[in-house]
Amino acid sequence: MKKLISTVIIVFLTLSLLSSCNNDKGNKDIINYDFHDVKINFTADDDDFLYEMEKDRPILFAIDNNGYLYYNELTQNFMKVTVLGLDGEKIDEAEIEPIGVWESGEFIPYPNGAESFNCIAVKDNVLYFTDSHPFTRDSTAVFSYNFNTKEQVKIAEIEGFNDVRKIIPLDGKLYLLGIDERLSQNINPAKNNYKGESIISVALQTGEHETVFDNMPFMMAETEDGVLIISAYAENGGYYFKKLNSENIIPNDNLNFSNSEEPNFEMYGSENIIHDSDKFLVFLPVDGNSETRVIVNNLPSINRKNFAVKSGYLFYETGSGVRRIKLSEEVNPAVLNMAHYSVLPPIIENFGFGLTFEQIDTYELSLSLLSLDSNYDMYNINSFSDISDNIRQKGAFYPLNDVPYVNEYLNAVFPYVREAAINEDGDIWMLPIYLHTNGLLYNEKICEEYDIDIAQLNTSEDLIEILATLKSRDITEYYDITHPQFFFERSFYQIMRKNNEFNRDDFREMALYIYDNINYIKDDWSYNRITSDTNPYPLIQVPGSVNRVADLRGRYLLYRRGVGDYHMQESFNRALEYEDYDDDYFWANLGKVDFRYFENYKHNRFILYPSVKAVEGIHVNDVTLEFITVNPHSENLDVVLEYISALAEYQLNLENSFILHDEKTYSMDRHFVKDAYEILNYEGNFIRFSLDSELIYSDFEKFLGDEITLDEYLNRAEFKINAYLRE
Amino acid sequence: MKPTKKSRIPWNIKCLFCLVPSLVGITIFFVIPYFRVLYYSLIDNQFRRNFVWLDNYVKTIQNEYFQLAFKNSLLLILIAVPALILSSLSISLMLSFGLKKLRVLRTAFVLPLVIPTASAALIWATFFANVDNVLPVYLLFIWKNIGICIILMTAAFTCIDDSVFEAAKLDGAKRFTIHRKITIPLIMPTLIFSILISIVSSFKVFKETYLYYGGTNYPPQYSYTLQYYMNNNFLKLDYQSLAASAVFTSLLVFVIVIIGLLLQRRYTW
Amino acid sequence: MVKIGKAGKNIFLVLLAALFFLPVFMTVGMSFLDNNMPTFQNYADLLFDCFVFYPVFWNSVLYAAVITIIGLLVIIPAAFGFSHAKFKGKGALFIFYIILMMMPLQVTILPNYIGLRDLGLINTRLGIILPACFSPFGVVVMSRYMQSINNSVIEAMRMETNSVIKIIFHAVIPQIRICIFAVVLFVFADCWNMLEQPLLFLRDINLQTLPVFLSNTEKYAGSVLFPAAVLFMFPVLLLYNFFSDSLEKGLTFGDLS
Amino acid sequence: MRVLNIIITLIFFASMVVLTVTARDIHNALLPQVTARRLTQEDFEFVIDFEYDGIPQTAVITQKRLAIPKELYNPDTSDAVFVVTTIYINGEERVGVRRVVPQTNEKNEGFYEVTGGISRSDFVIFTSSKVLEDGAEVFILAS
Repeated sequence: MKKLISTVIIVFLTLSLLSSCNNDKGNKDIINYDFHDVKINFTADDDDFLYEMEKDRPILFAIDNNGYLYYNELTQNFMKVTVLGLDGEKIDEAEIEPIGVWESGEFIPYPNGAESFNCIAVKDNVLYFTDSHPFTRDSTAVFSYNFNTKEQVKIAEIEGFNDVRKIIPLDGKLYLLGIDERLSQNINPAKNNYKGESIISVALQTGEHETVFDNMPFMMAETEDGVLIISAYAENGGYYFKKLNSENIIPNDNLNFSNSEEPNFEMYGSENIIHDSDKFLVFLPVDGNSETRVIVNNLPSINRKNFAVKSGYLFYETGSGVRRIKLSEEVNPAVLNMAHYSVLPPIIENFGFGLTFEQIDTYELSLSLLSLDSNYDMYNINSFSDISDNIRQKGAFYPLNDVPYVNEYLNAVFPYVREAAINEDGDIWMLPIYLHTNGLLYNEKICEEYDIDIAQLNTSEDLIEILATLKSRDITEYYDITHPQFFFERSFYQIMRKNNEFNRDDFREMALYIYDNINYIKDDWSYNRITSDTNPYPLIQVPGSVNRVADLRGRYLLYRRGVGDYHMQESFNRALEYEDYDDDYFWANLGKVDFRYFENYKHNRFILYPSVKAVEGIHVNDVTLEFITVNPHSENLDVVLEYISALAEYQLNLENSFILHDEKTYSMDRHFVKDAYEILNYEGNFIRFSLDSELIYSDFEKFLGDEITLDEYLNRAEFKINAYLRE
Repeated sequence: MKPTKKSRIPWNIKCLFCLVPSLVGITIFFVIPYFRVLYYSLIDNQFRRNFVWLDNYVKTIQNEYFQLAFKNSLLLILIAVPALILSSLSISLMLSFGLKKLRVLRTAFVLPLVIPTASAALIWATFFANVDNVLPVYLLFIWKNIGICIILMTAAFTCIDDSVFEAAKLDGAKRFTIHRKITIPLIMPTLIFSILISIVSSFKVFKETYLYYGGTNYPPQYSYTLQYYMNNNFLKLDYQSLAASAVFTSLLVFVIVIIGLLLQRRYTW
Repeated sequence: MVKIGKAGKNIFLVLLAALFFLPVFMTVGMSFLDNNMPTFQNYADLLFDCFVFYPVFWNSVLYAAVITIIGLLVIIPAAFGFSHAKFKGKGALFIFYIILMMMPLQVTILPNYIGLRDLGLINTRLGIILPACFSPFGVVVMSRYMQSINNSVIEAMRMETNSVIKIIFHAVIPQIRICIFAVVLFVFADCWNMLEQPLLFLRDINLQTLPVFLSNTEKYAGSVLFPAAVLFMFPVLLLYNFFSDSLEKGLTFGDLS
Repeated sequence: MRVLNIIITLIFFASMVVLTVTARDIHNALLPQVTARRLTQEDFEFVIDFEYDGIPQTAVITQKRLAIPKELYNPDTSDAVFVVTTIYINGEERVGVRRVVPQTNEKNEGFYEVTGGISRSDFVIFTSSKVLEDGAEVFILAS
């Protein structure tokens, strides 16, 4: 009997150890590398040079050994290549004669031929370029143009080969990477992004070509000392590097290529730079040891196809031309680990620091703070989380008073934000990043049509009055701007702002007000809409949206919309970048805004969302703040403070930041920016901390649903709020 | 029988050596943390760390919500534990001295040990949906811990010698007096012991009640126990009041244990 | 009157047992219901679609088994020490054990976290196993029982050998078999229901235990969780069956020698 | 009674062991077994007009375009095609399908030209052992 039991137990043990380690290692996507440390950083501004070009289409460019820039203007029917020197002055120019195909002795130019050029390369003053036949697309012609002799030669025409992605001229041969027809049919789908590429070499003199490598290559590059490096997909996922004429380099099989559409990589010293997502350039040692390094920089959005590394410079294409940055060897020692409280990590710049994000909940956060843990360097908290104010009161932060730029930044932000960032004994306990509050968006023209005077709309009574008039003239068929939960939340903060402990009469008054004016249908508390016409304000779901008031033809009159959060900043920056900014581009980017509903969007204006009751005479508006606190026990505190000062400096001279106080930093000519600024600059704004209306949501809902009496609700609310405050 | 050579180490020391592994483990994983809690209860703030000696205790004692929580926990121990002991005693008496084939019913009482916390809370929420007093929590406590007590007691009953009963039956004692006079005093040590175990599990039942009230940190007033007080303070980074109240609970426990041992010494013959 | 009293008592007992059996019946019932149509789909979903369940299940088995075994190796000698060694502060030490046993979880979470972190045991299996092996609960229970065992057998054994381990193995263990089973049952059940420690001390999902899996309601559909709850109940129930068998047998032979 | 108990325990843990090892294969076997391939480029005739030193000209030329076989998708008979995508089930990433209605333009004897809905790198389900619906998990047989 005993032997039996012992054998069974031993079986358990072996099995559980086995089962826990054999779940197959999912191939790790390139994005979630384990970043070790940042080796290479972009230098300061002096080595940051921009070749300005007015261009309406992406360009192709190549760099020769002494750093001259050859770029190609894709004009209508022929290719003009200009050569720029190191400080942007024009050195040479070449007009390539029209590209066409010789058919039965007759030269037929391709009408919109220029678009079909794939890529160009340059070596000791000779330009090489390829083009695929624009119609048949089944063959690629290879040309060379000699800048000295100014003559153009068609070297070869390769059947069944197109979409050339890279040309590398190397000791007498041209290596082309493109899609090979016969390979691109049946490929194992789920493993990687291989589309049937292969590498073909073309002899410069004779023009005959042969396939050099077709075992699932995806990119190739040339080292400074003239060796061709190919990277190819490995069989079981991930990829490996291979020198052209030598044995395999050790495959690093735990790296799977990212899902970016146009893979590209360049060689820099003994390492290669894999360009991955917009913000990251990843440095990976070719010999495959898994120690990876990332350089994170503030490149707005690098064109994936188009970046080159030559003689210590990084060239990449931007909206206004080609930018050249010196790669310096300066080393940033630490990768900082930021814990974030909300689901998404904060959208902030990284200024060349390695930043990793990890989401944690309240319990883990308190455990980490109380145990003086050092596994998080910074915490990204928003003010409505229960823990935000406790960090200030208990001193679980590193004071940022003497960090450069932070003081300056706090003087530049809105006064109520500055006040929130400094605790009683003068310590700056956090760095505010962005604000978020509620605004009411209305369409001037349509409101005039229905003669609604928005000017006198600043309390909820006015709003309800307007909705009643709309209802009486049955102009509007459906809206859902008056939702009990939203009104409850706003009045809760306004009351608690006035007296920070439970005030029975205010709560009684608020509860009765909402009970009488706002209609509540059972079980519809958290913002989902109800479709019934039994109550005075028919609340019918507008397709795919919340908080909107639309007229019969679906045009928007009123719309509750977040103001100032990073969506606004993000879309604004993107709008600015392309210069052709105008209102509709901006609106299209402001979150999932469905254009059909915003007919004449040029007339959309923002005002402060009406508040429920005045506090000390002014109408009060609660604002949530997203901020960063520094863990005093972080091991790499000096690097963290360096990052904080870089972030503060960046925020300090941010245009349209929706957190800075100075009007001059906002493009006030755009009326929605002016409106948003006015909302955020309203003197009744205050940052609401910790105390969350969630505390008594469920009781209030029971009261609205007549499950408990008013007094019962008030007793419960009293116990909960006072317990929370005085525990 | 070969003469045993005189072992160098006396027998008593050998028994002490048996204690060593447990003592080492206890010190690392229980004693050091306990003294850490004591240290935390004497400093002012987890981050500034300067000694304020008994301020935290004074602050905690005066805090009305600590008093409320302490009262509720005490009530739980003073009402629910005796109820648990009585019910488990009566059930185990019925089981042990009732019909032989009813023995299998004991498995039913062990089931609550087996049910996962989440399902138990869910079932309690469906049964006692809108009961507005503390009864569901007490019933949940009794339901969860009756299994252990019954096992302990039935195991204790098995140790009692049958001959004792024959003697009592001979001089015509009725069933009830037999139990009162003989069986209960005989298993008094186990009884005391199950009381201690139940008090331990009165702290463990917090998870179920937390889920029963829908995961809110602020349940109705009557079931706001010490665990809620400590949990909320943990979330508010106020570890000092948590540590102070923890030391209070250990004093409470200490007092109960002492009373238990005194009772036991008086009753054992 | 006695006759009715007896029958009434039995009926009351059966009813009470049925009442206790109801929750289990409900859980099992729910695991077979899919919006109240009886179906095996839930089990199919769990066993053949939710592959996270297996590492989690075997983790729980590993933790419970290892803790129980190592626990016994620590508890039995310690209880023997408590009951048979004579030293001055024994009473006080025993009371200290009881107090430590009663410390509520909220209190010990932070100091344990700090202790484990300093030992580098966070996010490792040992971080869960070691603290549980040395819990004072087993020692307190078993030392109570050892006081009432028959010392003459031990004296006899001491004549032949002076290695304590042999004495414990041959003289003591046979006498306290019931208590060993009771401790095994309680320790196994306690580790099997462990929720807070793994939740906070383990970050990596495939180290987690079954109760953590069951409490993760948003990630896994309800249809998967109920069958998982049913499977959750099996091991402890089976262990209990072992115990209740031996209890019956324990009574009849050899116990009162 | 004791022996029965041991047997039940052994059965329970043995079945758990078996399930641990075979669950994934059984799951894959029950999934619709599909074959998936990328679409090929086929020749389609196009009438184009262009200008050569001032004289507008028209020409019929054949061009290679992304093509979908007629038996797989026919605008007037079949309603949709399925494309391989990643789906999330029980906290795990799996290979699944999404329902796509491709836009078609020209046609020739065997194919329709695909102008929208399916990109060159998408894998289209050609054969499936069971009827598929949107978001279903599939098992791709090595083509």
